[in-house]
Amino acid sequence: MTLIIKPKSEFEVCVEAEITPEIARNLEDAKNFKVYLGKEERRLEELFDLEFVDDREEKVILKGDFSRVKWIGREMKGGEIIVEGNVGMHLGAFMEGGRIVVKGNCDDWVGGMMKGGEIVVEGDTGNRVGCNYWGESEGMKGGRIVIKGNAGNYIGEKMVDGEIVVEGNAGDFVGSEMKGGKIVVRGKAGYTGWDMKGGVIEVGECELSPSFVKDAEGVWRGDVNVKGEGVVRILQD
Amino acid sequence: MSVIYIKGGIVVDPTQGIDGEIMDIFVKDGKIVEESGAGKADTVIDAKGMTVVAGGIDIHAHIAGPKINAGRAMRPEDMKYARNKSGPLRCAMGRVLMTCPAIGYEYARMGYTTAIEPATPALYAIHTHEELDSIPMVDKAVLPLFGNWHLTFKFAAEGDIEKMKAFIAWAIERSKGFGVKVVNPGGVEAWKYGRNVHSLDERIPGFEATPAEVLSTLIKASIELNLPHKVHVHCNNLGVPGSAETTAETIKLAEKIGASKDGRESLHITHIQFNAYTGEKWRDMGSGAEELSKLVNRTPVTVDMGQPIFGHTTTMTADGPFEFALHKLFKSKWINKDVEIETGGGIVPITYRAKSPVNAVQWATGLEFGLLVDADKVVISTDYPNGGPFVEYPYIMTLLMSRKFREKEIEEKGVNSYIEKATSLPSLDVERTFYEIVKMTRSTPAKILGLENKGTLKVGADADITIYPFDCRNVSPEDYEVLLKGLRSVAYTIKDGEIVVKDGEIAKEVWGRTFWVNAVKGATQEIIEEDLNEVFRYYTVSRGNYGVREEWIRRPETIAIEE
Amino acid sequence: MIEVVVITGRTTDQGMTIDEKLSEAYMKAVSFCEMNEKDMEKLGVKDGDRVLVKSELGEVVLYVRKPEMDLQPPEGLIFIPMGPYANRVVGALNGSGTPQYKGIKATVEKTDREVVPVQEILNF
Amino acid sequence: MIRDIVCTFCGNACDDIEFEGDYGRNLCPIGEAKFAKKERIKAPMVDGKEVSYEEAIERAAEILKEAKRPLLFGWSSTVNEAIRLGVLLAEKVGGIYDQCSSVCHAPTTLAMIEEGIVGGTLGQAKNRADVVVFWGCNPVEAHPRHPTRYSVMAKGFLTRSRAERRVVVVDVRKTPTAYLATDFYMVEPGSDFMVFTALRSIVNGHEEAVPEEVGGLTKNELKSLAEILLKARYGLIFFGLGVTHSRGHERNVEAVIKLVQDLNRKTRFILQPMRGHFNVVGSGEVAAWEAGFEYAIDFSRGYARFSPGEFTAVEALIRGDCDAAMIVASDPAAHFPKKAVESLKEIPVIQIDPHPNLTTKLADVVIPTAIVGIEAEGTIYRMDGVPLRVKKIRESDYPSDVEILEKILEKVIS
Repeated sequence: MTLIIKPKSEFEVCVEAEITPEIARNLEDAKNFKVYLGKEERRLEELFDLEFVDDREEKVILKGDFSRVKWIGREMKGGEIIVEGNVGMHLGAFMEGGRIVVKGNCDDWVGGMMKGGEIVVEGDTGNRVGCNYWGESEGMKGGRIVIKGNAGNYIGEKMVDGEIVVEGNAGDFVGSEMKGGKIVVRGKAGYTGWDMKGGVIEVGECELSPSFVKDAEGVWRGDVNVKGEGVVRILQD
Repeated sequence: MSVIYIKGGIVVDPTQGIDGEIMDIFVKDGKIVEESGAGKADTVIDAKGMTVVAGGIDIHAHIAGPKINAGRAMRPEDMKYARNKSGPLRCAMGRVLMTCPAIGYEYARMGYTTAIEPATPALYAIHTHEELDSIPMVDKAVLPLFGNWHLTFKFAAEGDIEKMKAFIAWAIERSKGFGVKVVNPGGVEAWKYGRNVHSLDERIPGFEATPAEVLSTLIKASIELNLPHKVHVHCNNLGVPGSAETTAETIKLAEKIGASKDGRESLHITHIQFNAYTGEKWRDMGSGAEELSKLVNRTPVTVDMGQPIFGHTTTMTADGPFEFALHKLFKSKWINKDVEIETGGGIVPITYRAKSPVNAVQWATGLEFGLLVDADKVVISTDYPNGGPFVEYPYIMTLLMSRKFREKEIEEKGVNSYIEKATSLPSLDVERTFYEIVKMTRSTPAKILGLENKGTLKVGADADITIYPFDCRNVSPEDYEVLLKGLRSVAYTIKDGEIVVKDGEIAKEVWGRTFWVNAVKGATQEIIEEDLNEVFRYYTVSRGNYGVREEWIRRPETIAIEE
Repeated sequence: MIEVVVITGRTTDQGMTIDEKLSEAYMKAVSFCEMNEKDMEKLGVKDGDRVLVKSELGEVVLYVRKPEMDLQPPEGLIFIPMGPYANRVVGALNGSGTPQYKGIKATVEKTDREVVPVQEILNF
Repeated sequence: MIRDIVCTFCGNACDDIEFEGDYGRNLCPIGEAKFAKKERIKAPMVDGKEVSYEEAIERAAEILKEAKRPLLFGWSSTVNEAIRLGVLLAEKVGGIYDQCSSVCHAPTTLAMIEEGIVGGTLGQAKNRADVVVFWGCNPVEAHPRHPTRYSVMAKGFLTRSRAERRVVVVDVRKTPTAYLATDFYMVEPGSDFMVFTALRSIVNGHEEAVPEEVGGLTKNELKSLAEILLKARYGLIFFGLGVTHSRGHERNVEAVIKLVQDLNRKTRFILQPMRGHFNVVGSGEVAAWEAGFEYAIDFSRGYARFSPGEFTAVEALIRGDCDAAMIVASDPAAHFPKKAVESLKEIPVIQIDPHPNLTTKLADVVIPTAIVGIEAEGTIYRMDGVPLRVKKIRESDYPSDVEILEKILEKVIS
């Protein structure tokens, strides 16, 4: 089934709603799904209007302003979420499978520590896309994140595997301490590649950490300070 | 305060030689009393089929102070686990490292009622006491660090026992401490020069003293001062192949000096497992536990195990150079702190892996000590958090009580078979009795600490009591699962005469006492006046601001040593 | 108008008046910017004149202060003492949880507008 | 005469202040101003009207209980005993605990989460360090007695005088601190990350990875600076807000921590952040032992969650994540970016502070208290974490922060 969710009104504080396509399976469960308005525990239908379309999909469509709704698609394992506007922090965190499409912009932490699946953002994202959470030693482990607009700082830090593509520009610390996987920034990036142990970064132009050495093929390899085997390809070189 | 009758329980109390007798225990005003003096019961606990023992005592757990707190701040990935949500009780956080409320609650839920923070720089004692004051449920005490203090080196070099006595008394009074802790004597000072000391007879950089002289002087001074707990040492060369030899030499220093005046041991070797490796390199590293256990059993020395638990944890010790070595080895995050002219310390996360030959030997070595040292001389510990979480004590108890459980763990966890070559554990058929386990968690630590009202169910003792939900006479090493479950799920914990845990859950939040030893009358303080004034020229705090006043502590209890 | 980078920081005067934030002394301590004399020449301002500083985050009118010869910021850098005036134009969010109070791109131009009294600085 | 008074301005927490009546000895100019008598908030206020303490406390408790996620912010200028109550209060009302670090040295905490930190007490500056680096900090104005007491002129047992210390200053402009320097390096704003990393490459023997110019320094200048660091017997880098407030934030700090880790493979080196307020360290430490984290802690789900950039006050306000605020011993209206202040103006604000400030102007409930370290005692932590007791040296009719917070907590729990 497809579940269409719309906020009933403006929220006093941000809402935490770990909505996944699974909740579209059953209307009653969806209505009673627990969400949090600050310290108050609420049922989904208290804060949102729900509309069911009986089809063969396992799909959630978010309409209206979700920019202050956090944790959409957390640990999602399959199905699809379409966000028609903007969406709040931690979209698709720890995601394992399925697909999220955002027509608008995202706040920070898109696909934090993602393991699988796909996130496509047609607008811009905030910081820490596919990044590790505080103190964790590994970031994104699989899946794919495509950002058609620009991304903020700390993209794909400590990435182990998977792919992040930014069609626009990215901020500082692209792929810091990356171990594997691939990050592509088609436009400009800030500080890039620091303490990279493995993996590949392709970037239009960037401020490369002064710890990389250019090889005969014109590819930057490093980070020398961690005896890293990372590769940074600067497309405009 | 109320009166509690504990009726018909199976009592085990090694201090009275009671091993599984059905008895009633009476509690009044926080103490264990005679039936005749108890009066009318406010609460009657029907302990039929349950085992009644004294509250557990952790002799060595880094539960408070700047080290564990820096560890918490460094490891949000460890602290994010919620053990208890906020409600009538506090929210309690942490997986291995824990917040103060979590530490108190978990001890109580395990039937433990006393815990000793074993290493604080006296300079940071105010902080350590603040944290101890935030740990509910248990009684506690703190051991200030002496092994790398410039004044310690000076008095050791001069062999001046009188000054050392005065200094010890001054420092534990100032820090509201309980005894003398020594960590890698001389080595932490050497680390401030980027080095370490590697033997007991090496000169400490910048001083005339050797680690052996530091230890001997401190042991002698502690004996003469009649401290309830004598020197508590983390030996030199910790954590490296060959450390067993250094530990043996350290034990022999105490052997030479002899026992305390009251006949108790004069030296406590802490987390001995970490200091008990033979071999020259990691590749030929083995366990020195068999030899060291024999040595411990015939010398005036006690030990605690320092048992590692497979999994993640965080190491933290005043042994700065050791933590630097760990950082280099694992390329992991590393906190170091060089503390004025008195000590230092470091923190490094670690994972003990059953499949690693080194970690497997460490695991086996800890258990060897737990099996081979007299139960009157060895205490169960993980050196929390260095070996792992203290909440695993029931697991360690079960390992010590059941060979079958040890074999199952070796098999299921895939403990590296190198232990067959490098340790005696696989061939040991020793199985500790419940009575011995009660010693190793109650009466032995109480004796080592000199806490006469702890670890016992004698009339007059503190009413700190654990009631296990099983009959200890009926548990067989064969049924280790039953045993482990029983040890993990305490029926009641009674602290100072109040029921604080019921059926494994916290029933009431209470605040324990902080014991500290006042030994200033045991030494002439004036003889170190000049030395103190001289040394404070090189401190960055005034002498007048150094130390803790009793009124800043929530529930202080002084143990005064008479002249 | 010139393009500059704004940095902020503590000063002795700011520290001395920090518990008297509604006083004139505090206002005096935090409502100015220091700049290189070459930049002052470019703008045609002298010590005590007023400038309008504009960044992506907002704008503020400040007094110009010429520091001791030797302690001039380099050309293209202006210093504003930390406080409510500086915070009209600095404090970008970069995802670290701590605002960027230093190294903010801005423009500076001479102005006749008054410096807002500290009592009114929150009226925005 | 009262001796051994601890000054309650900066992170130096100088503890050798002596008072003879109102006259204090050993104070720096800022310390003198700190202890001088000045305007106070006269009485508790609710909505601009003077009320009794009971009424103000009642209203404060009401606001906190009604809010869906109140922000409890400040803490760096009060004592640990009050901070502990603040953390408990945040827990009990399901709010956010955040403290001044989030607008100053929090990047240092974040860098420590990644790498740990190689540190020591200020005694290492006094006694051992023969190379002292001030990077992006200006102690002459921000921590005035730091150079004389600890780091430049202090007489230690190994390093006995100024002549035995090589003092290096690195900054984006020449500050008064640069006058103390043996060597001064001027770098471009926001280039700290690149410069630290370039130095690290050189220290590790990878000069070839370093371009001819980084952050305004030539490769030769970078090599000479690396040489100074490597030649230290015991080196010490003090770093300030120049590092944490600039582009790169916590990664700047992380880069210098990694540099120092690598330097320790060659010699001894430590780092020390120049923490600002006299107890900003305590406001992190207390929270860590009570809740597990130093700042940016949300309790709305009944347990503690740590999320800088989300539960830090500035972001939480701007995102509209809080519907009330309690500010203790701090002035966010003066020190937060404009957008965050705008949000603060929209929600009920409770202020607990001795002095009127900009936050007073937008607060709905104002509760004046005794000045910590002058009229009220308690525990504070110096910039290196060394605990000290601040004292009560003057009588006052104002209740202490602790007394007020205890009452609010009582009301909230009941």
